[in-house]
Amino acid sequence: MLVKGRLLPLLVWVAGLLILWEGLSWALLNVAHAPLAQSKLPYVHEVVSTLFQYGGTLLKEGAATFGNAAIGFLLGAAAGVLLAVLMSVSKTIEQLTFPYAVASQMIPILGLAPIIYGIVRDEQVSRIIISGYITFFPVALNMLRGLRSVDLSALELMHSYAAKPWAVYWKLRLPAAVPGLFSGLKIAAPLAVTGAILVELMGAQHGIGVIMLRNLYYGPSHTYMFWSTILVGAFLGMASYGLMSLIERLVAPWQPEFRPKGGSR
Amino acid sequence: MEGNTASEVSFVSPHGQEGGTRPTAGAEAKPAPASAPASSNKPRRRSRTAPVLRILLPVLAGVLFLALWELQVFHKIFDLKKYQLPLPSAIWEAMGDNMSLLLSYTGYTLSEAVLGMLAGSLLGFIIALVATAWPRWGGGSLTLVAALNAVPIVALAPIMNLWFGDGLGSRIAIVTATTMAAMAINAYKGMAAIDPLALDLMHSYAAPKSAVFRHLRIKSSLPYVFTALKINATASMIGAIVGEFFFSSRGLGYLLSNSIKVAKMPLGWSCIVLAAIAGVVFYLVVERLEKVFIRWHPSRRA
Amino acid sequence: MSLIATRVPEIQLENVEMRYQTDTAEVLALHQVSLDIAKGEFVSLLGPSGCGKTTLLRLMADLIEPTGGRVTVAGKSAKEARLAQKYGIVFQSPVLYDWRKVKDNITLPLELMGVKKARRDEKALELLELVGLKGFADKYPWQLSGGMQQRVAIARALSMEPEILLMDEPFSALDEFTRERLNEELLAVWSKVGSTVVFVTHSVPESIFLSDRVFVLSPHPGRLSAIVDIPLPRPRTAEMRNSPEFFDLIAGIRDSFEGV
Amino acid sequence: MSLIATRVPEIQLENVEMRYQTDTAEVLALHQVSLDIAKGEFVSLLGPSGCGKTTLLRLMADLIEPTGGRVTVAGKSAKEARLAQKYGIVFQSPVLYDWRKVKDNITLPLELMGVKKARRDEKALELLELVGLKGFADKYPWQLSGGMQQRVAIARALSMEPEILLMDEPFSALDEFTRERLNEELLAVWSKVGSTVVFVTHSVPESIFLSDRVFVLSPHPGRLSAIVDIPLPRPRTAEMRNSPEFFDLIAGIRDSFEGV
Amino acid sequence: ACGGNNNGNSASASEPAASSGSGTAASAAPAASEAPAGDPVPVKLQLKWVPQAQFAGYYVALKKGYYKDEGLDVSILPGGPDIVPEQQVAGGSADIGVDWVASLLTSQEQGMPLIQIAQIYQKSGLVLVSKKSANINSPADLKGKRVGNWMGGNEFELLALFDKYKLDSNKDIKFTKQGFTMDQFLGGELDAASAMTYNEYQVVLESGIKPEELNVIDMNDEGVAMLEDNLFANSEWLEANKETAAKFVRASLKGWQDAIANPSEAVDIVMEQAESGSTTKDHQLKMMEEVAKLIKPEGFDLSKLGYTDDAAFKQTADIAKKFGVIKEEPDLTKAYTNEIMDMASKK
Ligand SMILES: Nc1ncnc2c1ncn2[C@@H]1O[C@H](COP(=O)(O)OP(=O)(O)OP(=O)(O)O)[C@@H](O)[C@H]1O
Ligand SMILES: Nc1ncnc2c1ncn2[C@@H]1O[C@H](COP(=O)(O)OP(=O)(O)OP(=O)(O)O)[C@@H](O)[C@H]1O
Ligand SMILES: Cc1ncc(C[n+]2csc(CCO)c2C)c(N)n1
Ligand SMILES: [Mg+2]
Ligand SMILES: [Mg+2]
Repeated sequence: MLVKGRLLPLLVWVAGLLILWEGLSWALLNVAHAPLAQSKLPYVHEVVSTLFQYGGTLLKEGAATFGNAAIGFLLGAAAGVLLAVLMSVSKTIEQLTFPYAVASQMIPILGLAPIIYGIVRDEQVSRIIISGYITFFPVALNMLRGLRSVDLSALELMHSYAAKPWAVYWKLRLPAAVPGLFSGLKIAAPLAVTGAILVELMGAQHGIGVIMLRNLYYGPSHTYMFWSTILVGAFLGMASYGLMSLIERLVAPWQPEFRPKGGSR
Repeated sequence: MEGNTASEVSFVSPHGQEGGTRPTAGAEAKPAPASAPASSNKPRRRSRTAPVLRILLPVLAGVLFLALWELQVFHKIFDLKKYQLPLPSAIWEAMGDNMSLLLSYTGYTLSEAVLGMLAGSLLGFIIALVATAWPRWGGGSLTLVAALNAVPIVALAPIMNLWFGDGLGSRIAIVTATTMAAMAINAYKGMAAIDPLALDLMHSYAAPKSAVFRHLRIKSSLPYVFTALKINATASMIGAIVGEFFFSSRGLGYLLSNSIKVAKMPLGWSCIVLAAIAGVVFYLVVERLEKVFIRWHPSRRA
Repeated sequence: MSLIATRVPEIQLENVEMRYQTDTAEVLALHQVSLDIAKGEFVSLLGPSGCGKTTLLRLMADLIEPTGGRVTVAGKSAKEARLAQKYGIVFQSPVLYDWRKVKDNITLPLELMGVKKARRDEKALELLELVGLKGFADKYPWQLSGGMQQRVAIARALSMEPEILLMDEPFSALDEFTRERLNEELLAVWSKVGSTVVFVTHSVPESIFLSDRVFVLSPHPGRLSAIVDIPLPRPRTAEMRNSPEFFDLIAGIRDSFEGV
Repeated sequence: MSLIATRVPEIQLENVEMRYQTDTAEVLALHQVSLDIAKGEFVSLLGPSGCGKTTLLRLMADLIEPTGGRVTVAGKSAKEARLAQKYGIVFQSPVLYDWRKVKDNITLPLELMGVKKARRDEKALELLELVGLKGFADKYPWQLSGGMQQRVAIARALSMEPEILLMDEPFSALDEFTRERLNEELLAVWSKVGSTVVFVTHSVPESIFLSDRVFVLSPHPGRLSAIVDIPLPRPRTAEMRNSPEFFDLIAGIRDSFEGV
Repeated sequence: ACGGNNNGNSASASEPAASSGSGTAASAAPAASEAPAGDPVPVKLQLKWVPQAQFAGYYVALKKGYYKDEGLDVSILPGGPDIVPEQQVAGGSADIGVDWVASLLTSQEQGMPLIQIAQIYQKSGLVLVSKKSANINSPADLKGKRVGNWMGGNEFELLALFDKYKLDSNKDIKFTKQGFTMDQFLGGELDAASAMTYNEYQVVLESGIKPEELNVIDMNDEGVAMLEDNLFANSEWLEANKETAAKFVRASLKGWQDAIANPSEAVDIVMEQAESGSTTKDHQLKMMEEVAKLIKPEGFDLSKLGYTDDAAFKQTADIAKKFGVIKEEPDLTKAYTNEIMDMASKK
C-alpha cells in the first residue's frame, strides 16, 4: 500500500520524463536538424534497446560500481559524522578545522591522487579514501547542523542530570541529529556513485565509469551505449537514494513527516 | 577563557554566538565571584575577543601547517616526494610568476561556480517546493534529482559541451546539475520537518498554500537551506574546476589539469591554492548570510 | 441562554467518533459524541486529562477529520467554515513562530487576511495591553516566560475577532489574578464581537464563570457525560464568584464529574 | 518546620540578581533575592506570570548563573550539586524526547545513572501507574494529550528519587481530580524519599496543601515579597482542604499578593 | 628456466637509497631478489590511456604468456583522463609506464626519477584534420582558425608546427582545448582538430565523413614530429631490476611483433580487455592497422624495435626546449638508455 502509493508517482514521473525525452530527441533530429542530434539527446528506445542488448555487461559493471560506491559511502559518511561530532564538541576545533575542510574540498582528484597514493601506497585503499573524500562533506555539514540545533530545553534537561558529555551526545544530540544526518546521507549516497565512477577512471578495470569513458572516446557510433551507462548511473543514484529513505523510515520513525495522519489533513 | 571545565559544560550552549541572551550557564566564561559586580560587561568583552580568535586560531594553525609543510615534515612522515606535493615556497613562486593569469582564471572559474550554484540552488529549491506542496506527485522529482546527482562530471561534461558549447555556459550547466540535488533534498527536509501544531495554526486560518510556505515552511527550512547553500558553495567550485578539465580553454581547472600533466606541480598547486581561497571566501559569504537570515534559530540563543 | 442553542445551531456534532491509528494499536479517543452549540454561545469543555477535549476541539476546527459521524458548522461542513476563516484557535501550547517578534506573532492572522501594516501594529498594541504585555512587542518568543507566551497566543487568536473562538486551556499557565482579569477581558471581548466560544479548561469555577453551558466529558472512551446550564446573568461580575449559586453550580458539576 | 530552615540550609540564595541581556535591552528578572530552604523542606513559589519563578528555579539548578549574588546548595556551589546529580526537574513544558517511547523517557535519568534495564522497566511501570498512565508505556510522546505528556515529565523527575526536586508548574495542565490525586502522591513520595522540593504553582490552595513554606514573589523587578509558614500538620489529608485554617491561609496569601 | 639469476640482487640489498626512495620499488625489489627461481617477479605497467590496440603488444605478450615465460607477473594498469603515467611510475604505483617522450621530458625536468628504456612508436601518429570546407590546405591556412588539441603534453608538435609557419598560437590561432571526444569537431566548434591516426581520425570516418572530404596535416610530413609511445621506468627501481626490465622489454617486443604479424588475433586479445559494448572489433582492427604503421614504418627493421634513436630523441628534445616545454637542455644520457634494450636483445 505504502509502496504502491510512493512507487506509482515515481513511475509516472520516470515515464513522463522518458516520453518528453523521446519527443525532444525526435524534434532535435527531425525538426531542428541539429548537428550531432543523437549525441545530444539520443532516442530513448535506442538507448533502452542498447541497455538490454548489453544488459549483462551493464549489470555486472553496475554492480561493481555500486559495490565501490557503498564502500566509499560508508567511509565518507563515517568520516563526516566524526568530523561533525568533533566540531560540535568544541568551537575551537571547528574554527581550526573548518576552513581547511572547506579548502580540502577544492582539491580535485587529479591533484589529490598522487598524494593519497604516496601516503597509503595501495591502489585499492587510495581509491576508497578518495571516494570517501568526495562524500564526507555534505554528511558533515548536515550532521553538524543537526547536532547544533538541539532544542535548548532538551539540553537543559541533560544538563540538570549532569549527564556526561558522551551521554549528551549519545542520548540527545545524536538522535536529534538523525533527521539532519539522513538528509546528508541522501545527498551523499548518489554522490558516492559519482565518486565511485570518478575513481574508476583512475585505472580501474571494471565499473560503469570505465565503459562510460571508453564509449565517449570511441566516438559517436557508441552514443547509445554511453547513454545507457548514464541511465545505469542514474538508476544507481535513485536506488541509493531510495535505500536511504527506506532506512530513515526504519531508524527514525518519530519524525513528524512519518506520523500517521490519523484522519488529520 | 577563564578556568572552566569546558568538557563538562560546553554542551549546554550550543553556539557561543554574539547577540541573543547572554547569561546561560555553560561554555561561556563564568565570571569569577570576585568580579561579580563588573560581570554585566563580561559578555561584551568576550564578544569582542571572539572574532579575533575566530580568525587568529585558524590562521595560526595554517601558518604552523605551512611551516611543517615547507620544512618537509609531511614529506618525511609520509615519504612523499616534492613532485607529489610541492613545497609552499615553490607554489608561492609559481603563483608570483603567473599572478595575473591566475587571478583572471580565478575570476572566470568563480563566476562559473557562483552562477551555476545560484541556478542550481534555485532549481533545487523550486523542486523542494513542488515536492512539499504536492507530496504524492512531487516526491518523485526528488528521486529524479538524486539520480542526476549520480551522473559524474566526466559524463556531464561532454553532454553539456554539446548543448552549450565549450564556454562559460557548459560549466554553469554542469554546476547547476551538480548543486540541484543537495538543495532539493535539504530544503525538502526543512519544509517537511515542521512542528505539526505550527502547521495546524496555519490551517486553522485557512491560509492558502502560498501563505503557509511564505510564513512557515520557508522560514523554518532556512537552516536546512543554508546548509545546502554551504554544501553547494564548495561543490560548485569543485564542479566548475573539474568541468574545466575536459573542454575549457580557460579557468583554474584547465590550467590545473594541464600543469599537472606536464609535471608543473607548483603551478598546478597554485591553482588549487587559489581555488581553495576562492572556495573558502565563497563559503564564508554564505555563512555570513546565514547569520543575518536566521538570528532566531535555537542554535544562536544562549 | 441555552434556548438559543436549540434555535440556531452554529456547531453541530452528530455521533462523532475519533479513532487514532498507531503502529501497534488503535485508540478510541471519542465515542458517539453529539452536541449542538448555538451561535454566539460560550461553552466550556471540562473533563479529566486525556479524555478527548483537545481532540474534540480539533475536530470542530477541521484540523482532523472524524472517523465516524459528522461535524457541521453553520449548516455546512467544518472544512467550509475553516476555509471561510471563521476560526481563531488557542492551542494548549503557545505555538509561536520563533522567527517573529511578539507583535508579529500576534498579527499573523491579520497579515494573512491582508490587513494593512499600520492597522495591524495598532491592533497589536491594543491586544498587548489587554493581555498585560505592554512593552514586549519587540521581543522574540523565547525571551518571554511560559505564561507570557500563552498570553501572546491568546492575543493572536483575539486579533482576528473570529466568528468561532476555540480555546484549549488558554489560562492554565497563568496565576489566579492574571487569570481572573483575563476571564473578564475575554467576556468583554466576546460580548463585543459576538463570537461563538468553545473553551477547554480544568477549572470548574472558571468554566462556570465564563460559560452559558458546560459540557462534561468522561474518559475511556471519551464521551459526553453531562451538559450543565449556567443560569447566571450576564454580564458576569467578580462578585458572582462568591455567590451561593456559584458554589452550588461548582458542587453540581463536581458531582456530575465524580459520577464518572 | 521553618525552624529546620535555619538549621541546615540546603539551598541558599544571597542577594541574587538576574539580568537578561537582549540585543535591544536588558531585563532585570530578579532583584536582590535572598532565601534559605532547609534540607527535606517542601516550599512553593507563588507569583504572577513573568515575575521570575522559572528564572529562580533555573538559578537553583545551575542552568543559568546569576549576574549578581550567590547560590549555595548544601554548602557548595549549585554547580557542584548539579554535577553530583542531586537534581530532578520538571520544566514548565514537558520536554520529552521525540524519539523515545514514554517508558524510555521516564527512565532517561536512570539510564544516565547506569541503572540496569530490568530495574528501569520495573520502575517505569511503577511510575506510570502512579501518574495514571498505565498502558501508555510504549507510545511516543506525540501520541499523548498535553496533560499526559506533563505527567510523563513528572514521572521522569520522580524516577531518580532526587535529593532536590524542582517543579515548574507541573500540574497546571491537569484537571482538578488528577491534580489533587497527584498532590497526594507527590507528598507520599516526598515523605518516603525525603527530597527537598521547590514547587512553582499558580494555585494558592495547592501551594498551601503541599508546602512547609510559601514564597511569594512580586514582579517588576522580580523579588521576594513574602514568606508564609504553613503550620498544617503532616501528613496532609484531603479533608484539610476544607478546614477553616486552610481558608484562612488562602486569604492570608491572597492578601500578601494583593499588597503587591 | 630463464631469469634464474638477477644481477640487481646485491645492488638492491646494498642500496638503501633505492628502498627509501620509493616504497613500491623497494617492495618489488626484495620480492625480485628473494624470489626463488620460477617464482614470478611482479611488474606493473601503467598505460597512458584506456585498453585498446594502441597497447596491443603488451596485451598479446601477457595473453600468450611471454611475460610468464620470462618469469614475470605483469599487471597492466589502464590509464584515463585523470592519470599521468609519469606520476604513477615516479610515485611507485607502477614500475614501467607508457607515455609520449615530450611528457616524459617535462617530468624528468621536475626531478622525477624516470628514465626511458625503450621507444616503441617510431613515428608520430598525430595529425590535424579539417573539413575541406574549412579550406585548410596547408598549415599556413590555420591562421585565424579554431584549432583544437587535448593539451596537457599533447600539444607540443602543434606548437612547433605553428612556429614553423610563423603563426603565434596566442594571436593568430584560436588554440582551443579539445575534449576526449570528437564532438567539437563534428559539431563544427573546431575548424581543425587534433587526431591520432589510429583513433580520433577513425572516429571521424566512422561518423560518416569520407576521407575525401577531409584535409589532413601530418606532423611527420611537416618535420615537427616528436616521439610518442615509449616505455620508461622508475630509475631507482631500474637500478635494482635491470634484468627484470630487460625481460619485460624483451617479452613486450615479442608481443608487438606478434601483434603486427597477426592483427586480428591481437585485436581479439585486446577485446577481451575492453568490456563488451565499450568498443567494437572493427574499430580496434583499424587502430591496430594504423598503429602497426607507426611502429614499423615502411623500411623499418623490426629487429631495431625498441631502441631509442639518438637523432629522433634529440629532435624531440630540441622541439621541447624551443617551445618552453622544458627550460633546460636535457641531459640525454639520463633521459634514456639503450642498455636495457641491449640486455633484452642479447638473449
Ligand atoms: N531568555 C530570556 N531572555 C530575555 N528575557 C527573559 C528570558 N527568560 C525570561 N526572561 C524575562 O524574565 C522575566 C521572568 O521570566 P520567568 O520565566 O522567570 O517568569 P515566570 O515567573 O516563570 O513566569 P510564568 O509564570 O509566566 O512562567 C520575564 O519578564 C521574561 O520576559
Ligand atoms: N496523534 C495521536 N495519536 C494517537 N493517539 C492520540 C493522538 N492524539 C491524542 N491521542 C489520544 O487520544 C486521547 C485524547 O487525547 P486529547 O489530546 O484529546 O486529550 P485531552 O482531553 O485534551 O487531554 P489533556 O487535558 O491532557 O490535554 C488520549 O488518550 C491520547 O493518548
Ligand atoms: C584528456 C585527453 N587527453 C589526451 C587525449 C588523446 N589521446 C588519447 S590516447 C592518446 C595517445 C597516447 O598514446 C591520445 C593523444 C584524449 N582523447 N583526451
Ligand atoms: Mg488537551
Ligand atoms: Mg515560568
